[in-house]
Amino acid sequence: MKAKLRRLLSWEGLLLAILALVVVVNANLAPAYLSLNNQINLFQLSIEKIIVALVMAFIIINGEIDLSVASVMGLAACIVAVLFDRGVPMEVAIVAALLAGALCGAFNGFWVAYIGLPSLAVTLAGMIGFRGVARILIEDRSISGFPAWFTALGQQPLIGPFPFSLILFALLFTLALIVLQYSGVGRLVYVIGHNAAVARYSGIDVPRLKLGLFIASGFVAALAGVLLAARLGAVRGNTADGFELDIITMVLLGGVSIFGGTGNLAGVGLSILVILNLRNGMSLLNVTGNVQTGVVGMLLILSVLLPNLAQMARERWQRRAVQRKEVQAGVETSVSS
Amino acid sequence: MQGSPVLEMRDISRRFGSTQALAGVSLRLYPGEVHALLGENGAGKSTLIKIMTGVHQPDSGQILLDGRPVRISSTLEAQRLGIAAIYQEPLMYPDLNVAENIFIAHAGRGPLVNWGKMYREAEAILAQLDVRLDVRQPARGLSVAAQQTVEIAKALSLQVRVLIMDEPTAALSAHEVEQLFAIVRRLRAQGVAILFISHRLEEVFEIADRITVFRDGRLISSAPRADVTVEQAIRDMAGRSVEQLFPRRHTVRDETLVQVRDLGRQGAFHGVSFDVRAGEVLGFAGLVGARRTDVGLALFGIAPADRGTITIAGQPVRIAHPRQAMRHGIAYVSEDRRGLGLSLPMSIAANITLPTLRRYLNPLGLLRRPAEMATAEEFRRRLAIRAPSVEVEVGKLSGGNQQKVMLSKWLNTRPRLLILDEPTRGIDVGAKAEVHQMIDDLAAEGIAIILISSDLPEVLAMSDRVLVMREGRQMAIFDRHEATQERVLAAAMGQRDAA
Amino acid sequence: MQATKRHLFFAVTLIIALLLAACTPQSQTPAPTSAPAPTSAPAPTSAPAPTTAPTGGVVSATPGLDINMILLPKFLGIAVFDQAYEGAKEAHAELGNKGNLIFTGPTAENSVAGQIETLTNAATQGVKAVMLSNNAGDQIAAAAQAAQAAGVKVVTWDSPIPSAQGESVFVAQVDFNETGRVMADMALSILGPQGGEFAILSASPDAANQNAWIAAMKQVLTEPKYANLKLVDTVYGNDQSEESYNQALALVDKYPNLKLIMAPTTVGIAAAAKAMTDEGLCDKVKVSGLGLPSEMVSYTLSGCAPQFALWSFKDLGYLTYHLTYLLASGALQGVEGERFNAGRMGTYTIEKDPTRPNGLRVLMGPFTVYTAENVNQ
Amino acid sequence: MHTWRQRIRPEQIRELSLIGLIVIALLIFGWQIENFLSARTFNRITSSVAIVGMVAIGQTLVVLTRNIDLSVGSIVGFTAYFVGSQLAANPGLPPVMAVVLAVLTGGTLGLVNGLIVAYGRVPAIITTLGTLAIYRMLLINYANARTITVDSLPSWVVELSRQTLFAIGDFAVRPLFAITIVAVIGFQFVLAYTVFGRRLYAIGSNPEAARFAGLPAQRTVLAAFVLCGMLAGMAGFLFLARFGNITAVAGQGIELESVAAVVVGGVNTFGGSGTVLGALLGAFLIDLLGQGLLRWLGISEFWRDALLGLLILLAVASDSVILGWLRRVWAAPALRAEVSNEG
Repeated sequence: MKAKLRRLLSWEGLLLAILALVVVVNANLAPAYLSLNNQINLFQLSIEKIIVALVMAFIIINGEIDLSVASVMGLAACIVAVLFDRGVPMEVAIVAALLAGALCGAFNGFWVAYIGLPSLAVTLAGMIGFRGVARILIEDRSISGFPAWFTALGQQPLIGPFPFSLILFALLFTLALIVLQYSGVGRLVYVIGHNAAVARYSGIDVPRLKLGLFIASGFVAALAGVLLAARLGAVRGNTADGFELDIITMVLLGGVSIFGGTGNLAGVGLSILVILNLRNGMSLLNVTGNVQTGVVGMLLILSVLLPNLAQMARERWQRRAVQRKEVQAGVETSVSS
Repeated sequence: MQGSPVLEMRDISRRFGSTQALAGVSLRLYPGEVHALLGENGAGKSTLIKIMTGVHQPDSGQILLDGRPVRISSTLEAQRLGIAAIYQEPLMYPDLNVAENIFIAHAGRGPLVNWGKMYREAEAILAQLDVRLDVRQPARGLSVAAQQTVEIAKALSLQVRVLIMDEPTAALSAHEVEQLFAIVRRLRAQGVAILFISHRLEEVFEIADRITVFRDGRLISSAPRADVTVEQAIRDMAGRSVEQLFPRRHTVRDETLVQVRDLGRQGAFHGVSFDVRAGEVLGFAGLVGARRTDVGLALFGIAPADRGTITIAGQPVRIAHPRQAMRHGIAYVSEDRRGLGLSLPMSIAANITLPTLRRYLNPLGLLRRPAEMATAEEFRRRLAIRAPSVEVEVGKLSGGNQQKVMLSKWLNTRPRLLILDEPTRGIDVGAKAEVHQMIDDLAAEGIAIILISSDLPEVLAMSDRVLVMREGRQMAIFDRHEATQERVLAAAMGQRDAA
Repeated sequence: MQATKRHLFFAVTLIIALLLAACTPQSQTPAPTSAPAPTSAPAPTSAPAPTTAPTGGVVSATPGLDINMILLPKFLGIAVFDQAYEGAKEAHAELGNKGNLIFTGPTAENSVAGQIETLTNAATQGVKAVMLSNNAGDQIAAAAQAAQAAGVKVVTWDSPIPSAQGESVFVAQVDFNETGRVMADMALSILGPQGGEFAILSASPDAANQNAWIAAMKQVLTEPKYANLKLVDTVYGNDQSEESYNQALALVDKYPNLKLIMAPTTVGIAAAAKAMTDEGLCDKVKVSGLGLPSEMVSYTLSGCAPQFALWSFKDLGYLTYHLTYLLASGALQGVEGERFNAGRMGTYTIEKDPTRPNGLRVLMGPFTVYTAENVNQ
Repeated sequence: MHTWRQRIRPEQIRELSLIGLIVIALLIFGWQIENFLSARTFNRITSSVAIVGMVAIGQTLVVLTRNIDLSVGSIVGFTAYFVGSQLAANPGLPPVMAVVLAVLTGGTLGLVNGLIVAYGRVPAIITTLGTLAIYRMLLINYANARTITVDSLPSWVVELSRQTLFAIGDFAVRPLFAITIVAVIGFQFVLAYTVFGRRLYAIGSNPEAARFAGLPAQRTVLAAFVLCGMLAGMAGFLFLARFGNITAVAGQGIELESVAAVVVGGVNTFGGSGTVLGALLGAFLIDLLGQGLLRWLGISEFWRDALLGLLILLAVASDSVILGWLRRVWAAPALRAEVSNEG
């Protein structure tokens, strides 16, 4: 327990150290970095991804994966846009989009939880299929001209300098933290993620929980898709295309194991901060997108690799010390015998 | 004794963090000798084995093979030196078939696989073991005993000089144990040195030539079998004398709690009928493959029965899901602690409250930690779980303490019928006595208990009645006084009992 | 890692430059506002435009100012955007801008979000102008408006913001209606008066410029002259060679009478020509559209792609830079009718964009139609 | 006692269910689409399966060991571009050298993945998600926005995708497809009949046991990644030959296509079971569905992806149902056999 605690602490400690480094370097190289405006922009530019990352953390800790989230985001945005375009009141359109998201999640969840197909396969199909449904709806059009209150929701500050989606993220993060770390559901997410058979043998309805998580994932992705539509003020068929890898990267860098059962939201929160600040700093320094992605990729690898190498070096050093002793001992005994 | 030792461990020490796992232990293994190693869990047996097989390196001390110092740097190196081990937990490759499992680790068979030759050799080895397994069958789905057999075959297929057997009999029932001992004797005659580890003292005293006892990383005693008594061995292991191994104070009550009639599940078992009364221990005996566990799983709703009736306290019930079973007061303690029973990275408390989590939630669905802790503490006291706190990860506990956590977890559901599947497999003698004590106490409280065990002395000593199964069929039910080892075995092996 | 260091270095320079810029007094007099601009014809030459601004003059740039500018392509790794950068660099050197010209772009798969991010951060960085080849459609409008509000000029080139919100002026490579006509004419000249079936292989369904060109072409096709040209399908290769290649072959399979594939994208046309050549279909199905001569030369000579068109991306970058410099320095206001001098390319006029209701544009032109005669030059 | 049930296992004939699905798809498309069952369709699918199939072989090797390689798309792109630019610079480079260069380039990138995963103990998904971005970054910096064009390549490269190796009627077998088929047969053999191949299964089946039993797990996993990189490099060469025009975005998305092929092809994503033949059939099935939907006249361009997603899901589901049924059919008598063996 103590060792594990130490390891966890060191993981989050590592992220914290990286974050501090990023902040200091950014602040020195780009004076505008620390401005409140930039700090809000930095969240706002990726706000939909980090919202979905929260629920993705649940899914991955539960031992599954959802590759379809970006397509669900796109589909939800398209549903809002197309319904609005056909004269449906915006409020109704939003509700319809959220329901559709939950339905997509239920669809994924059904195949995973009740039929037992691997989530990688199911959500890969969902990734292609849900995007396809969005295409059917919107074809090659671009829909904009949403009501002012809707775009203001995505673009204007709501309370003080903070826009709605940022406040929503803060609330959702708190909620996710409480649910995962302090609720019965959170407990079950971990138990099932580590070993679903143990949960089943303890009388827990594993499929129902998995289905619930996928529905939540679809719903939150749809919510993020609607927010994205509000922020951008226009929707096309490729809205949110390719977001899934960024989202999964945030969760994995947060120390969540892809095999399920371990990780926590503090790590995910820190990892979000690290990635956003790093990208923002590089962006302010005009580093191109490919290099940014490459740097985040390196960070992802190094954050696991370096502690591992340090650990191995320590072990090797200890063993060598032992061997030296052993060799000496061997010499002594052979001399004495 | 017989000339010079083939393997000598000299003054071996090894630390893990702050734990001194081995402190200056010396041990000699002679060719043609079965050397039994006894000790409670944590005594250092496993560490010694791992050093012998190259998994761990000693901090100090020397290993001599044929009198020459050697360094065993890896499992492969150990194999080259002729040292092989059969572990407690069979290490199968579920996707590979039986023959491949036997030969996969073999070095020097060339880069190509000759399937025909491999099947023939595998069949030959299994024949030598007097076991008939389909060598082309994938290991997935093999019973624990069959897996163990494959493990033994694997070790035999290497030309071993030193064979380490770490609780090889834990999952075997009497008949298989006899088969195994025949093999062990054959190997002994061939001059193989065997290090034999078991918690079943009667077996140790049957097979061993020399008995060594470890406690707390130190060698306590080592003597020829003839010079050791069971009591003395237990005292050396525990550092104290263990009172009765098989306590029995409970009395069976009159009310029939569970009535099972003609229960069956396609492809698994059929025609099982029995009653269990409150406060009664009903033993389930049988050979491996007798499908005793399947009956337990049917009663618990994991693999529901498709035929027959179950009546609980006079009410016919349908059990299609563990939740339904739990509602009827049935609890099932799995034989596979690590795979099915416990969530190893979770705390003791979290494991204990897992099936009853709803009780520890407030209206918002948040955990009521204090209530959870209180329950866990209560069970820690009641079952004497040895752990610094209830927040310790279960994976860090010894087998016996893990077993107690599992029991706590199910006792907390306040069951009326408790199904215990191999509750003492792989736990040391002290913990075993405690588990037996608990079974007796629970029966005394009026809980009906189904005890599935391959440890025949345990079944016979603990049960009020013994149900014997074979190949998915119920062979006989014996009352306590008529259940002798011979009759149970005979029934288990297919001879209808005249009585 | 090397690249990062280089960028860090850039950044430090940029900060110093900004500090210096803050001390430099602005000397430009703003040009008067609003002017009628009934231009109709493309203005590819240096001939004076029909209307003159109230001041009567053509605005020229004051060299040697300090204006940091970003050239933002759809994404990096595509040849034509690099050519535009060459042109912009040429103008940058010519005007002696003390500020930086930064060429940065998102990854292909993160294009929309990346462009929005760069635009949003431009204001924070103190960049004065962004030259944008928009890949985000109207989704970028909000970010562009915010940038404008923060004092960043947003000039689009190659691909505009459809609603024109947040955009100062669009530098159109060619007239979008003209593109439709050029494509229809090429189709007519390849298929002959008897006409036949043809299909369009576009970039992505979300590419605003391609969509505008296709719409314009469909409009042109309604004229009696093109009555025999039958457009059977529009498919998308997403500007990926492999997808475009497969889509081209699928078109042939789907429409047995297909005679021509029209690909208004450099990636698509090259992939389609390769596909037809590989499958020995060149005699039956021709390829045309917008392509780079360097990528198309062998197909044009082999007769597989007898005609295609394009403009100079280098000139486009050069012209865009000039316009943006003038706008950012305040020499131009970005209103209809203003005229300006664009170095070696002569004089241009800001005019209403006939293809976008609220948009302003500067029209570069002209098309070069490539055939076997001139493709090698 | 050696009945056919013992010799042939559901796991061994699971490819049959894929072939069944392919036949069903062929029948439906053949009924719905004029001229679908033709040599032309065969040629289309074989040509495009050649590249994804080659990558899917490597992906299978890695997935068998309970790992995954998401960087293959970038490896394909990098190799295609790198070899293309070398060929453009030295048109005299002999074909063999070009292929060797491609395989070595891919192998080197695979080696980096393998070292980080096997010896750095970084989970494969993290490693290759990272190198997916890093290799693409290297490519874009190396390419500097230049495009490899058909005209800059020696003619033998460009001709490669046009030639026919041999033809049965109109059914032409092209060099690219032939290379992939040879690779599939080769690796099918490696997996079934070599110690190395069986170790891949063993490690994926139970990594802990493999380490404990002293299998050279690290070396084997490393080898799987290197081979995967080499095969992706080979695919990069095929990519170059087939498409000719190579930009910095070449090969993007192949990682997901190869994972899809492997998943549909019945390779267990948790390692230990599956074959390269299955992966090839998976790639074939997906491409067949894609081709069919592209050519189905009634189906608009915009409906394609939605249907493709649904069909992939149905393929995976029915494959799993069929396999489950086969297992049950096998289990019943095997159980009786096991039980009767006791005592």
